[in-house]
Amino acid sequence: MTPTRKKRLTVVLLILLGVSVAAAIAMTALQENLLYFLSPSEVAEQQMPTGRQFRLGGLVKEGSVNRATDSLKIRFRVTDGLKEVEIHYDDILPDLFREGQGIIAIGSLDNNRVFQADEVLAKHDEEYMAPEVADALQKAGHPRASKDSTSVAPSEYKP
Amino acid sequence: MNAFFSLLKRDLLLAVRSRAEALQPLFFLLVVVTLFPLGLGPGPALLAKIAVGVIWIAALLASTLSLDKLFRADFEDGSLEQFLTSGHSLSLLALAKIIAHWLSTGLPIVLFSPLLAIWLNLPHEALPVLVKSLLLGTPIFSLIGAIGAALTVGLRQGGQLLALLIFPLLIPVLILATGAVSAATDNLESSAYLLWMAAYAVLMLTLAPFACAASLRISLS
Amino acid sequence: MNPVMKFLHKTGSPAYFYWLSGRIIPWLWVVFAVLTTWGLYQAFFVAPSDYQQGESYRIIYIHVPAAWLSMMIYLMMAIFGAIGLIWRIRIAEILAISSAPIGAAFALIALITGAVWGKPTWGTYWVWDARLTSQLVLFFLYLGVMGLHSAIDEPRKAARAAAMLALVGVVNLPIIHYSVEWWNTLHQGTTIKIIGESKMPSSMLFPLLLMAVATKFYFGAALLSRARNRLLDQDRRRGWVAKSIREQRL
Amino acid sequence: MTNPPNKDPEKPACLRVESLVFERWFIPVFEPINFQIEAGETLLIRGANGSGKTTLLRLLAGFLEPSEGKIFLPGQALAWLGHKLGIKDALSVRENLQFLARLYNTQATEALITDTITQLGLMRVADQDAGSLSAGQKKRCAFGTLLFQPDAIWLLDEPYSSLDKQGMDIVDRLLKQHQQRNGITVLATHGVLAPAQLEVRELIIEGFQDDYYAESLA
Repeated sequence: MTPTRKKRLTVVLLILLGVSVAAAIAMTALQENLLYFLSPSEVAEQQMPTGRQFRLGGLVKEGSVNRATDSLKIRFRVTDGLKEVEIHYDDILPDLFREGQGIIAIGSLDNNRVFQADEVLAKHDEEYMAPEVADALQKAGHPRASKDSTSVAPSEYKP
Repeated sequence: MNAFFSLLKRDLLLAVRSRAEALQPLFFLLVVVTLFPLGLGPGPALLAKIAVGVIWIAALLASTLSLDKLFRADFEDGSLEQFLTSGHSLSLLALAKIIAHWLSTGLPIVLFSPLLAIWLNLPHEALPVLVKSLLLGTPIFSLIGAIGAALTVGLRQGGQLLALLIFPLLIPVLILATGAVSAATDNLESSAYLLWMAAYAVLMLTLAPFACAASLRISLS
Repeated sequence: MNPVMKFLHKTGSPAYFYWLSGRIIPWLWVVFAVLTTWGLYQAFFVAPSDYQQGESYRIIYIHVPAAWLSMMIYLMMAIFGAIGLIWRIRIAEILAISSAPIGAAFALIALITGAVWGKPTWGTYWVWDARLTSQLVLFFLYLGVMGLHSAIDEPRKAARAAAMLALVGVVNLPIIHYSVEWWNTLHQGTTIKIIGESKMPSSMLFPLLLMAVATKFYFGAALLSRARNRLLDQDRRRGWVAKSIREQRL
Repeated sequence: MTNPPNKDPEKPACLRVESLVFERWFIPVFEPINFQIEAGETLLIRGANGSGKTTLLRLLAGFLEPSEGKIFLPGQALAWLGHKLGIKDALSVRENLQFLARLYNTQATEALITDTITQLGLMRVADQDAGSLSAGQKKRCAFGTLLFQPDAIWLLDEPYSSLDKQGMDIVDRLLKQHQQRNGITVLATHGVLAPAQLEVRELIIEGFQDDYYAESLA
């Protein structure tokens, strides 16, 4: 085997080795679940210390929203179907915030276990539908919101 | 292989000989980071929020600053021509230069990052992850940056062009790293981000030397 | 010489390429014109309005094809560049560097239409949405390639350096795209995706495909025309150019 | 010195160039070049400035790719000495030579380095930084490249430039030794400076004449 061919072979082997090592590491990275936020039940499980900043995700509980009349203050509860957390927030809410909507709040727990949020992010869905199709679905009893691609049904939680 | 080590030793010797010049990127990093509290106000809450982004962007700028010199000296004094005709694989020699660059620029940045974290009031539980992310990220700066440096080595104003060429390519590292550190500040698992960075680093470690060698041949033609 | 090499070599000869492309370009323009008029008609008069955004969503019929094309062109540029680098075929180098400005233009179109669309839906011209952001990065990649090409004097060397950068860029493009996607879900939860892989009824989808195909023909025609000019400029002292002028076959 | 056995069999033991053309800005630099050198021969390339002497050497060294034509190189290594010397100003003469020796796989023993330094007449400045040397001294230091690659093909671009009498004698001695070792040398000079009493073959290069490009290369 001439030296040039031997050199070329080592190059190919090196590249194969490097790429497979990179792929292996990427595979292990995929196993790690990428938690964007903690659910109310996880907050309870981990007894999150007060004052530690973290992201809380969940569905705004129907009927739990009450807004102060004189200021932006708002209090609502967020649930993941098992546990609930009271959230206090004093800023402009995202335009799509409403009951039943999934949200992520960034903030920390105060000493009476109420979550003081600094930021609230609402999640959108991304379906496109002609108006008549949307109405048909509505009538057929599939409220569009529930098909929210990032719904937070407990089953989805990986510990 | 002994050519590889002798080139590595030579470059480190040159870096030590011109210490002031070699530490310039580090001073640049310290100065740029101190500009932010002066510019945006010293409010600890604000600083903590932007700490990660500031440290990482400053590290990226500092590395890029020193990349322009990576091959320029060897190009101008003819050493590059000797490398090409030495019969050794140019990518191996390029790798030696890249490692030398990382040791003289990337490593100091990693070692000084805790100081930066303190200056910018980064939550202390995020510090280990910051150092780990820099440990993985700065080699990627050197690897990808070396390709840009090799492509622009013969040009008059290579410096700015080099930045324009490699910044878009460094976006994934910036995103992964800032993701990891902010996850750590938000008390979330950051190992996934670091693993992704490690995978990216290994991929670049494999491909960049060859691309760099090919780019040097183009620049020398 | 195996057939592939023979084909590459044949189209590699400037005179043959010049003649062949000269014949193809008119047809490309014709098909482009037909498809575009049909597509735009479908897009603005036939497709229904969207239940949420009413009429403003129609801009996707320009935004989406432009975005898709700008990514495809980068890939083509990298492939041409690779052929040019490996087999040193000048025509491939010319095709690679000629496609850069077209790709940059379409990336810019995608950005502008994205911004124009953002106004009615979000009330601001720029939203750091995942697709818009990776579109912006793609635009910077194009600027890098064109910047490097113009910074080097000697044409052949400039083309090869630009081709190498395009190759490095194309390897990183998917990584950039996914990291930007990720970055977006990290900081904003999932926002409305402008380009809907989401479920679009066929009445809305058909014009989109029409326009997508139409823009490909535009790319073909524009690329060949630019390549011809560059080739003519490079070979202006060569015999075949004189022959073509004498026989008015330019 | 015949080729070492494990070299690629199809490469002949001589350096041959067939109808070599190199285009810069799509215009050939010189008229097509043909020549063949056997082991032990020295080729002297003469030509006015800008006739393409350096371009031809860079083509042989592999820095440039021929636009047309072919270069057949025997298997062994190439030693290159261009206008830019490959010497680091921040390193001393000794350190430069140590690095060059290791780069070309020779054992950089103390004895070899000191012997090379004496051969090149640089004993007095051996431990001085190369930056502080004169152009001639720096050029001599660069000859280490050749001394450390005795059985390579020597490609020298204006080896005599900026050398004093003693320096030129060193070059002549090196070229003679290389020839006696059956090594191949290709060197370019412009006119006046040429190797003394060395039997040399000459190649005159003219820059590309025909400003209107011939039909043949259509």
